[in-house]
Amino acid sequence: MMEKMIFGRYIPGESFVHRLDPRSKLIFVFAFILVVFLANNIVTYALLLAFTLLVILMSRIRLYFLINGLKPIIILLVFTFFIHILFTREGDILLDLGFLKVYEEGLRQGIFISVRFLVLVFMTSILTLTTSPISITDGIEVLLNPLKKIKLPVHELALMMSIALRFIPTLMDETDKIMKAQMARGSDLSAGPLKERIKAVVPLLVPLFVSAFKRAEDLATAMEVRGYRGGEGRTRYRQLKWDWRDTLCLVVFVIMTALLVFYRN
Amino acid sequence: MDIKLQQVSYAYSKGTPFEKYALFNVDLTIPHGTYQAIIGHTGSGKSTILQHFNGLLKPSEGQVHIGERVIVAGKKAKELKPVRQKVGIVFQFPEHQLFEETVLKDIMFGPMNFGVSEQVAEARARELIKLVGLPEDILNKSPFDLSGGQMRRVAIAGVLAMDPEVIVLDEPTAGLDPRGQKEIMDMFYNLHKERGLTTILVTHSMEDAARYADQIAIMHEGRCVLNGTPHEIFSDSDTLEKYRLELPHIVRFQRKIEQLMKKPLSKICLTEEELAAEVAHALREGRDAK
Amino acid sequence: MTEILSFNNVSFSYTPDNPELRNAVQDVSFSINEGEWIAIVGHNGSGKSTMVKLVCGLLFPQDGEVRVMRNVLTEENLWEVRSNIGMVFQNPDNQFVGATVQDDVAFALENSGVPYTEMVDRVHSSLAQVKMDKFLNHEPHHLSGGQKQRVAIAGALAMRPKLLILDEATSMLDPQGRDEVLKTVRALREEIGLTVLSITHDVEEALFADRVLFMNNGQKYAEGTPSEIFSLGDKLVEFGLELPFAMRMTKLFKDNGVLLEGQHMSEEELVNDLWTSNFNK
Amino acid sequence: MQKTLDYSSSRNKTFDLIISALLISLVFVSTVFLNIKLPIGGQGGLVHLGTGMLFIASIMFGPKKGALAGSLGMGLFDLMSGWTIWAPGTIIARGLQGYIVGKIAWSKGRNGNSIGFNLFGMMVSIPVMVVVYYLYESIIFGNWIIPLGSIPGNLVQNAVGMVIAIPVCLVLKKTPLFK
Ligand SMILES: Nc1ncnc2c1ncn2[C@@H]1O[C@H](COP(=O)(O)OP(=O)(O)OP(=O)(O)O)[C@@H](O)[C@H]1O
Ligand SMILES: Nc1ncnc2c1ncn2[C@@H]1O[C@H](COP(=O)(O)OP(=O)(O)OP(=O)(O)O)[C@@H](O)[C@H]1O
Ligand SMILES: [Mg+2]
Ligand SMILES: [Mg+2]
Repeated sequence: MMEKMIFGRYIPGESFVHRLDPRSKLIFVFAFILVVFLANNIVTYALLLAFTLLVILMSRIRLYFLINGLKPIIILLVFTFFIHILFTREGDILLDLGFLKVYEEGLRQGIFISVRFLVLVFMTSILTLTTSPISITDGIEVLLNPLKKIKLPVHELALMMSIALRFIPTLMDETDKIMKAQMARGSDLSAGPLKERIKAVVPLLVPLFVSAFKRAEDLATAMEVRGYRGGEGRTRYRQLKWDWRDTLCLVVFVIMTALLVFYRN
Repeated sequence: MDIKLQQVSYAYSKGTPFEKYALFNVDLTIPHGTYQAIIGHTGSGKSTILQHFNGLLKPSEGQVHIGERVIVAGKKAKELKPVRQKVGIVFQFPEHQLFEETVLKDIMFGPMNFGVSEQVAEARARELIKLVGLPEDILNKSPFDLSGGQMRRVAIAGVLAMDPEVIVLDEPTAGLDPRGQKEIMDMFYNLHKERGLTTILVTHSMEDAARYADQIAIMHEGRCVLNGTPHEIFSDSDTLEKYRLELPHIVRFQRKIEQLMKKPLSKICLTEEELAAEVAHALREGRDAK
Repeated sequence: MTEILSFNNVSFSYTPDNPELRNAVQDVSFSINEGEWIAIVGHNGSGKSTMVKLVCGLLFPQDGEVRVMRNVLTEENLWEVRSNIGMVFQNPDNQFVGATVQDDVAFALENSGVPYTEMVDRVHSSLAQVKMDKFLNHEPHHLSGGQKQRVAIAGALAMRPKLLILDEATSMLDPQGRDEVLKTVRALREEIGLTVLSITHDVEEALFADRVLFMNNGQKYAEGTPSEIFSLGDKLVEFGLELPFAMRMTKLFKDNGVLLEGQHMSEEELVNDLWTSNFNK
Repeated sequence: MQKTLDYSSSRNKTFDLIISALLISLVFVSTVFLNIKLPIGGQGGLVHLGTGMLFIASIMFGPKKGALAGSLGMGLFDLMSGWTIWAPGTIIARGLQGYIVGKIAWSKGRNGNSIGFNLFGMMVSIPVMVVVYYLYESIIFGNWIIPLGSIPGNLVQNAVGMVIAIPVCLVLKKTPLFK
């Protein structure tokens, strides 16, 4: 369970996409999400789709992982498609079943929106599949650095995130242990009548919370004696490197945006 | 109540890309009333095996007999409560399971889950708190107000209160000072003797295994490679070494003395008292022979 | 000899407004010189960890003073003092800050603003000192307890501390992990003459120290070389500890009428004595 | 255990940071790992306990930490489990939710000690969360109807969260650690 969650997303690798700086990936994906909404005709949607496929290829992520990640969303996708077909009543009628009429515009909308949705999901997934959470945190920290001027505690937020990530496996283990210990004492979250299962939550969450609190105390002590006193005057051990790949990546992005603007209606 | 593992294998995250076998074809029988120790290097599968003893984990292959109950791989096991009542487990650092407002309520939690009435549960709590060596007035305190050693004892009382026939201990004394360790180990030993509890001890301490156990099983890389009496297990240091284990301190010391005397003592001594008497005896014989 | 740390009549209570409860630390005095290895032993709750917190200024004494490198510890020189002390605590999981081994070792260096290139050097060399240099990018949950503790030691070493404090750093480890950590500390003592203050229940561990402080209920009950302390015999047992193996055996042998000359702390001595007293005649 | 005793202000800041970090982990872990199976509801009736943990975090530690725990804990879940595109919506919706619960539960020095206000806070936060998600989803689906589908699930999750948070907070508030 635990292994599945933590590593199910990030898949280490050496591809072009993997080696990009997290900053360029973040900027890219974020801008991409906005630009997607520019598309409004066949050419532009095709452009988006082609581009996404290119990125997938370059990331060398096995399709299996992408499709697997898609599972929970596939129903939504199908649903979206049909809703558009059912509710859009413009253009020629393509199919008439009496109780149900499929209009040309409906089909178009259905396809477009589905493609948009798919492209968004794929592109954001590629980000998390090729970038470890800790690199994402690093990237966000550096990108947000200018906001320190308006007193946003960027450094603290990043450190917080990295500690949170570091403690997830520990707390998962802990949860598992407490759950087992309470099961051995006859209180079970996964079996029995609903009332019993809900009652089993208190013996699980209370020790979990208490233990997290104690860990926090220990960790605060450890950090303090190791000289931690806020972000001021700190140097960084984790360095980010921006190289030609990243610049290239953004140039390509600008070109793509230009094409989108040019070809949209 | 006998516990019997037949050809038990267990895989974590079975059926996922992260599947990992932690037990392979383990056969182990623990007859009623035995004090069984399980030793092995870190990661050898000790904690995994002990969770099979009350159905917390179900075997991926093979079957587990717990008294009358049989848990078979692949079949749904329903209503494990009676099994869990009969087999109490004291996990490592059991103080992490405390959650109630008062010590009393926390000790009563287990038995009441198994349908014991409030009066009976309370009576048990009052009896057990003394047994684990704590004053009765602690019952009304919050468990979070106690010291680490006291919390450990309360948690142990919470498991004993279920009145199990089998008690399974996973490193029950880690982190305690030497006196605390000895008191707790002696308490379990007395329970074992007086109430005839089947006791299963998972430990890294060869000393405890040698001192208390009737039977010792060695786990190595997910297999149960050896099961025998302490004398059998500790007479063969080569085999132990193969499984990355050490002889108990006392046996290593006996070996040194034997080298010195240039002849073996008549038996392997598992306690310090035994060794002292044996050495004295051998020396006296040696002197008489001269 | 240069004094590194001293306590002068230090008392501390977690509940100053409730004088009925005993102080966690009561009127303790001692001093440690450069290059020494001091062990503090005592039962659970005898005040050992509280003393450690007093050393690094996490707590301040209500009475008496703590001096680190001859300066009285105050709010002002706190950070200076901390940069000279390395600490390893009991729970390996609760002191690992970084996402990977190397990030964790670098943490204290980042805090004190060490420049990047120097950081890289120091991270690598201190990991090499504890023989963890092959694990640079490992994540904490893929390490054993002993390995985590060695990383913690490396994290302390990277700061080039004058004093390394181990607060029961081995008590949550399995025997192999404990061995790893103790071997590491012993090797470091030989290589760089580090001053070590180790806190433990484990009497066999205390045997390696130059001097032992024996705590009971917040007070220093005795102080001396290991042989002086362990000759207290039953007092140790009474206050929650035990005697080292060789001493227990010596006593048992004597009770059984085996001829022996003296008291022995190490097995070698005991075996030698057994030899000279019984076979060599 | 009074954690403030003699500790410097830097220590308290560090402690706050770490507590927030651990609350983020806790919310994440409860979302991924802890489920209760209900006889009704979407996704096979599995309801995760993340919302409950979010409520607990807000009630025990106030609006700021509640908001952080909610937005980052659950945002991280989206990021790591294939719902990446939902993450921005989650960060806003859950952040607001945690903030509202904490703000109300901690209003006028109540510090989460009034069950009435805790309950009120949770109630108020629910429509906010539902609406934010609705708006966000209508943008990504480009449609006003599909996102209606997730409302019942959200309501069930919140209801379960409340049912859990109330007793857990009651017990936690009584432990000496959180006095
Ligand atoms: N929840 C889990 N998921 C995946 N693998 C696990 C899990 N728990 C244990 N393992 C693996 O199973 C093997 C056996 O682990 P187990 O905890 O039973 O060992 P152990 O003998 O109890 O070790 P220790 O002496 O350290 O307690 C190990 O390789 C471990 O990494
Ligand atoms: N935060 C605290 N608040 C109140 N009392 C405390 C606190 N920490 C420790 N104490 C008490 O102070 C005394 C000394 O505790 P300390 O932790 O220093 O002991 P120790 O010798 O380190 O014990 P152990 O071997 O269990 O680690 C104990 O009686 C303990 O209950
Ligand atoms: Mg184990
Ligand atoms: Mg301590």
